[in-house]
Amino acid sequence: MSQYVVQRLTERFPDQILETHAFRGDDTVVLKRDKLLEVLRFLKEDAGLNFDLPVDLTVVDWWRKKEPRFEVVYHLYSLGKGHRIRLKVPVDEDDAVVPSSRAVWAGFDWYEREAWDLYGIRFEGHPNHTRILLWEGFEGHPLRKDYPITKRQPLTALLDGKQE
Amino acid sequence: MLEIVLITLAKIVGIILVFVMVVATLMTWADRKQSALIQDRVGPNRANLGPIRAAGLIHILADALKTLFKEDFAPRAANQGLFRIAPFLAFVPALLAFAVIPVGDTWCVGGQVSVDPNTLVETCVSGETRDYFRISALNVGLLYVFAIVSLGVYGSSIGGWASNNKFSLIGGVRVSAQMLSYEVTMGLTLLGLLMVYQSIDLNDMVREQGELLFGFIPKWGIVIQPLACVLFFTAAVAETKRPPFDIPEAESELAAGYFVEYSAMKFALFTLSEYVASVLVAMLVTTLFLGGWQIPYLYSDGFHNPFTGELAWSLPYTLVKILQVGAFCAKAIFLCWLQLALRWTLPRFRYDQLMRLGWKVMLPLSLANLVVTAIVILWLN
Amino acid sequence: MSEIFIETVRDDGTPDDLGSVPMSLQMGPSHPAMHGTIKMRLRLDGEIVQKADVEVGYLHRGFEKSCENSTWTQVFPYTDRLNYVSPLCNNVGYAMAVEKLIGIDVPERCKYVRMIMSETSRVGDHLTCVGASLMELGAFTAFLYAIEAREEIWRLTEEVTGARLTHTYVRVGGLKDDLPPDFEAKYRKVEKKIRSLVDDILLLVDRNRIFLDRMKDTGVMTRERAIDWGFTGPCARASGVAYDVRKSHPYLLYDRTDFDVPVGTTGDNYDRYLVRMEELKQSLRIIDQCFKQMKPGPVNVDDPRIVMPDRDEVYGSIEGTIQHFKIIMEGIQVPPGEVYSYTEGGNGELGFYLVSVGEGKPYKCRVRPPCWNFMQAVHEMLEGYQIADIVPTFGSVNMIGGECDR
Amino acid sequence: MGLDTTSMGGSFVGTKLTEAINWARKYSLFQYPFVTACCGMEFMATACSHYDISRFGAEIPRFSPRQADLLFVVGTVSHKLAPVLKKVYEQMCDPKWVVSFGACASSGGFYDNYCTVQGIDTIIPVDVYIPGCPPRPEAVLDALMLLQEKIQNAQLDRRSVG
Repeated sequence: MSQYVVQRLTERFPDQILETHAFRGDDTVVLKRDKLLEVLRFLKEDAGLNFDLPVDLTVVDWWRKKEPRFEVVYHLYSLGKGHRIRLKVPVDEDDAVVPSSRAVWAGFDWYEREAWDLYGIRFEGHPNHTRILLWEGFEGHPLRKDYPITKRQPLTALLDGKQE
Repeated sequence: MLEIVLITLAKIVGIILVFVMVVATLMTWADRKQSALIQDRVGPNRANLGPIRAAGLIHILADALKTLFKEDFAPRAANQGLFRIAPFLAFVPALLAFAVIPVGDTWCVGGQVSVDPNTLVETCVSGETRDYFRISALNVGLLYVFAIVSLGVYGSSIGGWASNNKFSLIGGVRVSAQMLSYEVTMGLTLLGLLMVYQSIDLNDMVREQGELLFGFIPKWGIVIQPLACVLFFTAAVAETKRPPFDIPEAESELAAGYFVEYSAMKFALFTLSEYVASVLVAMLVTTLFLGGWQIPYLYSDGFHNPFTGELAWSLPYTLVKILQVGAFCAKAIFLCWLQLALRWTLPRFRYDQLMRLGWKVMLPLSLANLVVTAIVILWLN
Repeated sequence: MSEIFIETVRDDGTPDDLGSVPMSLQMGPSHPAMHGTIKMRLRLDGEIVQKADVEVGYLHRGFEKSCENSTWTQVFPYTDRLNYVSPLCNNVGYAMAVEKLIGIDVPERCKYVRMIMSETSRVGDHLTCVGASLMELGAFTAFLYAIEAREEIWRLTEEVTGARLTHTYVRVGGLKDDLPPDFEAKYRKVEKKIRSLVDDILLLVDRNRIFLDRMKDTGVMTRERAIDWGFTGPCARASGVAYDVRKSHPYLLYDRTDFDVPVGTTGDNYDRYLVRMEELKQSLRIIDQCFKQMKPGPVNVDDPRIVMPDRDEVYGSIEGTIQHFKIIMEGIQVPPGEVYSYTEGGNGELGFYLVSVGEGKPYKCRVRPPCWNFMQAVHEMLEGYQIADIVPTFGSVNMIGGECDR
Repeated sequence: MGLDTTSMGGSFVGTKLTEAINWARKYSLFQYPFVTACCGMEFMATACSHYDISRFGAEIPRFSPRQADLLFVVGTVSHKLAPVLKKVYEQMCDPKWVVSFGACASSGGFYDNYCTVQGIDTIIPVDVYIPGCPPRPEAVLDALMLLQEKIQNAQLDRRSVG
């Protein structure tokens, strides 16, 4: 992680950054959603930052702990510069939409589908916005904290443990 | 008349049932044991009849019995008639081809055998020449073999199509392409042999191979047509659809290929027909290239010294014939083993590689072989 | 690629003048080459794959949800079953993430042992991958040799960890146990066996034309595309991305060992095979150096809030009992915060993103699975090639269901 | 085959035939490996040189369910995969047996959450369960022998003779 990245980002998009902090050496930038794509593109294309490797995209659900409820978390890495950054975008439960970064990094394609599948965050502009780990017809988003762990939705009729 | 019928029946039983089927079933066992040997394993050995385990041989019996009593299933969407007939179309031609293969030489009944001192070829002076060791003494034997073997493609491709399954359809298409491509090479490699031996009677071809080249090298097909031998063997193995040429059933891509929907005995017929085809390949290559029933320097009166041509070790006529049949079996079994060893050593071809090998490598080579043979024969004459 | 086939179907799938239409074929999930957990919808033009649509999720086992309901220590068994071919790498990766979150450093010997165990695990991983892809190519014998070598590794790790496959050997702040006293001698024997078996495999395939033709120029992934798709690990290195977490961001004590990072040029199946075979040897090299540098010492941090007390202490002293009880029942108390910790797993950068709210359980335990990136890009490596090429391509990216679907 | 074994009930021939068929079946188990997860690694190990399941005549994998006798369900089965498993089972030809390999297949293992099936016996009938996560190869071989015993002692009915 690199302080330089945070500095550069604050210089370039001062109004987009809600907060920056570092914990155990991980630099985090909390961003507004409005110009997210622009920021991401800048991160990838700027010669000094050059975040070419999409590492991870996930969501944290702060149900009844924090408002807004969701945080979309991006981890990026630059192969050339060797630095990392974590971006967080808070979104509200009622308006759980984030612009899709699929066009910036192809590698976030399935990560976004997974985030939709498991957390119910919509990614606007994603070319194939469908469930990926679970099946079409599954109700709810299981990694939300309010989804009970054992609530099952079987696809086949169960035998109730009875043998033929 | 009755006698002829009985003798023919006895030959069918002897050659097909005793030799071919036994070797083919033994091959299923050898396949498992051989792979085990290569792969540091033990292989099947638990099935037993009382205390007899016979190194896993009993497993064949278990397999056969189980398959007989397995549910015989035909998918509803399949073309019922063709689906049922396909396994037989695959199996029967493979068996028919054995009719003309000479397992041993003709037998002189009730007469004197005289041996020509120069060529050492035996002739039956009085009495009758009988073909005890081949089912049919067809004088166009080689053509017959090709006619029958090329029918084998129907069983597999019809089976692949009639199952109404996409995997089996791909398998069926691959079968047709593969078998047709390699038949061309097979045919062309043999033309050279025909030119050399001037005969398409298989027994005549074997007899020719008993002659000596430069006085001491047996004139086996492999000696005078080495390239043709390699090409023919490769093409013939490809015809059997056994690994590494098993793209029609390519387990990792097509699950079971063209017989994916077949169960029980129909499935067993398909697999068995492959093993039978392997035996056929072994017997054909033995007949055409490895001197058939010939044992070097052994003629109907015994072993001859190759340099002087004198009789070195006299043997009784019957014993010679038995030795010759034994030699044939040994050669054939060796080739069966060779095919198994190939199977466990090489990875599978890809479809286009197989086609490339067939059309771009083997076909030109076999043509070249043909031309060179023709020139050499012309030059020698 | 094929030179024989002529395109007979237009790109949009309508028939051309010959009236042929593409065939759609569903491969998997229960298909020999699909590892039981992948479904592919293919559009075929004869033997050529025009379009491949990959569907995953058949082995989704709710890793994250389960972890959120377990204590920090109870997560270890779940991590074993992520990439179940190299479980110790996952163990180490997760332990390091929690340690980073707590802010502790483990003793030196522990680091060496972790390195040794991860590298043996990696050897097993690569052997399995190479072996399995060889089997799928039809070279069954080479596969069995690879598995035989892996079996030796498993027996060795079993002596250390008590389990053949799902070890759960690493703990937060240390290890379950130190290595057994005669470990090095046993390892030497195993190493010898592995080397000879690897030579046997090479003998079977290295100069085999069928193998080379099937592996070369199939499943090509260029450097640019690989980076864009987020490739890491052997697959990325085969495409020419010289990124190895062990080298670029040395963790544990990898900076004290000397090893090479093999890099491919074309990114085809053969490069992936070569990279794995070379990494296997490099791993053995690392283990060698670890044995040389290792000194006796403690393997656990000296912190009773994190490390479980000895058996004797648990049954013999009241402090021990309480300490044991607290760790078991409440879990290790981890300060609130979030970290992303990354290690080199069998398949690439294995990242753990942990969020703690100061409880004994993780609030969020996210794993960044390297396979996920391969699987989303694998259609690019299949389209335009043949059906038969699916097999080696799919084998060489080494998709592990447990890791991909979690 | 249409063998009417009910009519020959306890007769000597009937009993001997039953015995013979069962004997054949137990030594010729073509398996369909329904491999999904971690247990697959141990399944491989069982099939390979050190443990060598082929000794029992059960080494031949048939990836076509029509040709298989024994369904090895190896690893976790999720609800998404359950219909596939059921279909494969239904496609198999009689007689058929199912071995549930490992804790996950037998009971869901320690994955007790929204997406995992709590044991495949909620979907298809199971003959032998193998405990372990994953089971050691020795346990697998033991299970195979148990299954062989079960097959040997089975009664034939019209359905299982095919």
